[in-house]
Amino acid sequence: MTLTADEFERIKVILGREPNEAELAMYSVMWSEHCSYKSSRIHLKNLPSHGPHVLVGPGEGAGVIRVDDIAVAIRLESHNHPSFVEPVQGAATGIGGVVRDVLSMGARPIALLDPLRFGPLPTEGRVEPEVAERNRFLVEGVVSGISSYGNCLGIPTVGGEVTFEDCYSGNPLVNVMCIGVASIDAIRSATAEGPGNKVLLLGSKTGRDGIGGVSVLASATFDEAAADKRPSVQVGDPFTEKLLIEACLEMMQAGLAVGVQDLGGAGLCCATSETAAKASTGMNIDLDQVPRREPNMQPFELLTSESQERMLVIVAPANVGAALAICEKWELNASVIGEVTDTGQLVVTQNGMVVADVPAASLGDGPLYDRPATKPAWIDVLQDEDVTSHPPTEMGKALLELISSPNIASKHWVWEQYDHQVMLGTVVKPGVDAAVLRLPGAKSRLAVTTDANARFCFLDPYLGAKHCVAEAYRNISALGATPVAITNCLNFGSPEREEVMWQFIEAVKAIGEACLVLGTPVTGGNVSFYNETGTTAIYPTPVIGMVGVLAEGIEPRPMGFMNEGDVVVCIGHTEAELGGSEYARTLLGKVAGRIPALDLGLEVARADVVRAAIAKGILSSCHDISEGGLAVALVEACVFAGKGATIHPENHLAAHEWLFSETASRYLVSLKEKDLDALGEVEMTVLGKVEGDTLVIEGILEVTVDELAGCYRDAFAKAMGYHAR
Amino acid sequence: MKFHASIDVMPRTEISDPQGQTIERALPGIGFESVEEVRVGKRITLTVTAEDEQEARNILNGACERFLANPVIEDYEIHL
Amino acid sequence: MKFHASIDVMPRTEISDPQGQTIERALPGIGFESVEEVRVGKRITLTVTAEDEQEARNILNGACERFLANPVIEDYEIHL
Amino acid sequence: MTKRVAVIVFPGSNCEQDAVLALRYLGADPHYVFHRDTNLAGFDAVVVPGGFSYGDYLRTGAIAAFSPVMESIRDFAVTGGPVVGICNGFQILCEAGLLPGALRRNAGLKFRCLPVDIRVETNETPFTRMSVQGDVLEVPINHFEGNYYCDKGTLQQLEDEDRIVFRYVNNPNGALADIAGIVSAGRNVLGMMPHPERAVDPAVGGTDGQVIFSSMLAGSLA
Ligand SMILES: Nc1ncnc2c1ncn2[C@@H]1O[C@H](COP(=O)(O)OP(=O)(O)O)[C@@H](O)[C@H]1O
Ligand SMILES: [Mg+2]
Repeated sequence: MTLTADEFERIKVILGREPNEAELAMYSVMWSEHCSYKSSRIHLKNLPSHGPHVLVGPGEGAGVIRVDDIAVAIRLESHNHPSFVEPVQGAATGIGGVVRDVLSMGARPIALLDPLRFGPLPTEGRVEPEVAERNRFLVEGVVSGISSYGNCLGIPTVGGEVTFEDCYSGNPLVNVMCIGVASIDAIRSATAEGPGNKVLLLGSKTGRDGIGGVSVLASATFDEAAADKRPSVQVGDPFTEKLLIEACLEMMQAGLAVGVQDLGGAGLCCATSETAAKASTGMNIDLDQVPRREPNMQPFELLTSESQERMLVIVAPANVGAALAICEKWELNASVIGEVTDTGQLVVTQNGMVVADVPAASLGDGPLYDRPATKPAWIDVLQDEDVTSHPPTEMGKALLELISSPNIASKHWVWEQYDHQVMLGTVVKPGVDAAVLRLPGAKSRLAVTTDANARFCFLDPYLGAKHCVAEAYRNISALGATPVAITNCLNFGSPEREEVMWQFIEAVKAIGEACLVLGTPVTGGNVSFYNETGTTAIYPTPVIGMVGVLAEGIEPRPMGFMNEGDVVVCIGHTEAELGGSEYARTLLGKVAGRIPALDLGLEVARADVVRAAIAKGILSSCHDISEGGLAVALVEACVFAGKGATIHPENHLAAHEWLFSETASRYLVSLKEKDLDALGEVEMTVLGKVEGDTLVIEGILEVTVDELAGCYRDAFAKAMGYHAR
Repeated sequence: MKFHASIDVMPRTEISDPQGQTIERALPGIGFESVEEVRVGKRITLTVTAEDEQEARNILNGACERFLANPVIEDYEIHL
Repeated sequence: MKFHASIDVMPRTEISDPQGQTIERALPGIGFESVEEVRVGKRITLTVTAEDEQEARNILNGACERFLANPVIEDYEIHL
Repeated sequence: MTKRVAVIVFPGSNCEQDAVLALRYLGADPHYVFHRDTNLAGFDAVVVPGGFSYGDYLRTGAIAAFSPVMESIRDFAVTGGPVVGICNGFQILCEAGLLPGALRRNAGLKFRCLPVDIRVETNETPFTRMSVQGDVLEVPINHFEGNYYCDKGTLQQLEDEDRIVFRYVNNPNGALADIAGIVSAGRNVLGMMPHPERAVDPAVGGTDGQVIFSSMLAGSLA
């Protein structure tokens, strides 16, 4: 087991005796890093979590914000290690978990996003062929897992990311975000109120799935979690999950459910103790009533099994019949497994014998650590490296190479495997800066994106993490929406290493500061530590999931240059900032340099200008400028509309610096020349005109839009080993 | 020499098989009460060219380990 | 009495099998040149309660005809 | 008069709400009918929507085909009532024998969600009477098993009887003879893989699917 000696002593004090085997297993999973956040909690508590839109902040199954008169639940989760072991099922069950989180708040899940990170693909030639082939296999599997599970649930997958860096070869990141909606009074906390109320277990039978999964897989590195100790793989059953969604929502709508809790990490043990602790009640659980898939299961196995697709529902005795009838209607297993008590104790029996008897609240009240942190010495060395004075020999070729990078190329190969339209709410589909969703019951629409720039965070975790929030903010703003809240998934290496802890602390501090300035409180999040294989941790990867509100009557503009003759404008000012850029990575093979500066005040000011212009209806197109710089934004704008442009270079920088720098707070827009003045007071440059069928950057490069489109659209499928469709 | 072979790939016993379970639950409604323990896997048939049966078996073992089965969640059996 | 049975459900021979073809195309790339004519179907294992083997077979024949296989595209074989 | 439309709900259906929204958008009066209900009295049309009934386990549509409501749909169809099965609904109608053939895995072995062009091959059906033969409609597909197959004799019969209603302009899934949708011998049961309900409201996917529902609603007799 993974408890330390001190932690074991603490349990003895709580119980006043030695714990038995089942109790020890319960504390061991509940006090694991994954469940207890013991290394991160003292830092997370400083994040700003209040704001005019926030209804439920951190600490619940999902954060909840208010949009018009309805509630929107948001949650971002990681399923990294299971997806490395078995990509299809790992990713699938990751979706299952985050969907149940949102469901536990009383909300109907209406959208998914999947920020994914892998090691390089074979075509990139960056890593050994076998490693690259394994990476390709992981991408294929993860995408197919998300596709099969999410599509079956009938929840559209409307966005996400797929990025590739060497550091993820031994440890891919599979994060999944879910958005749900409910009427405001339907939002509930997952609590077990009311002694005498019955405890129902719904869904799949319990097997030995992932016993110790949270502690073994998510709270240790791979080398420590040797193959033979790994829990058995959990297979997702999206059909049962779909039935759970319908049955739970029906029970909640009928007023039958006092509280609803998902069974995730640490299974029954976590769901029972958490709901009881929140209500300051206790609970008696009879394991004999738990339907099981395998014979001879021990109490600790039943209590900590992570079998998927199960929910706990607290129901008043008088309503048990009605609740079971709903399960019967949906052909869903359901059993009464216990009762809420007023003792504060979680008492578990099997065959009439007490097999565990612990204070319910103590399981969630684990130890807290303030782990030591040290800035690694290599940071300054990397930052001092020069990535600026290496222009390419041929600019057109460099651009084609850049847009063929799997990081930059269109990801339609991925999102066309996802049902991104079901529910008829997807107003802006995947493939652009952010997705826009209609919300049932609201006039406003919701813009949503996930973002992280791990190279930036690797080179400078503090400034890099600020960039992550700022880029998300820019993506939402580019659709004309006003960002209102974030959730996050903080993927890091082992917190037991001082440099990882330092990266973590820097990043959390930065996210907090950025969210304060940008007006996007943190509604919740997830910490995934121990993402490392061997001695190298992944790049610090704080993934930001951000939502914004698009007011009624404002129409988002497309990314592409829609109208011949429009002027092309860069809002913002480009600096020589190639540090950490896609250019440095893909063309120079370097992840180094000083990352771009960031002025959050300027970020807000420019976004205000862009939003106002979209609201006025004067923009023909709008796109944020990020990875790959101005050059890539121009390509995307041309390719999306199938139109060319003639661009006059700016002379304050060398051509490659101007084209490929990833200077923050910039947008590429097109509009009628006569409307230029209406943009208002903002730093901007008129770059040229939308015209013809070629992207002409005078004196620098000329490539037809057809050729650009061929690279941009087909590169990803080719890198995955498929011929372009 | 050419050998005809069939390979049975089944979900490992300790791993849940939602498909099998769902079929099992549906059977009574269709008039088949007496069927239980349904599990669904794959059956692959193929021909393999090899010097002898042992070589054929070795080839197929390799193909199963690396490609045809997913050893993390599936067991396989080769019939020559 | 309980009988263990397995049922092989294969795509009918005159129908192309894209899954088998894809596997066949992929195999040389990972070092298995000598494998051909790959076809992929389903294998269903189950137990059936019946008076005797004949009854068990009858039950399963019925289940296959009506449900477990689709005669438009699949053939089946029952092994008791 | 407003047409009452039954939208069938199986465990695992997930496009029933979309069908209802689209039908309402076009002025119809849709109602959910749970698969255990068998009463279709008073309905002018039946929609068997898309989704993953019973998780697509065993074969798509195989388990749902045995639901109690299917008998009622069969009776409804026998009396000439219009029935449209969309995507999983098409698969269910084939499994239940209301339409010939079967839907197999896409030739590319990938799930595909994207708008495709389909050509109207006949307007002599209750679902296309308001369109013109040769019209090309842009309607999204969203399936893993949309690869239509039937034997030669059946295909000949479908051709001879003018029962192929839609063909793909660019075949996305390997379907035999580019078939995207067919009708029954009585011409009142339509099965199609593309999702017309996703192409009704211009805010989310164009309007090319409207003609299919509008034709059905204009023609169905109470
Ligand atoms: N894994 C994915 N799932 C769904 N959509 C994706 C995925 N990856 C990328 N996309 C789509 O492609 C768009 C562009 O991705 P990306 O290049 O990361 O955009 P940006 O730089 O604007 O954040 C995303 O906003 C999203 O809509
Ligand atoms: Mg982005």
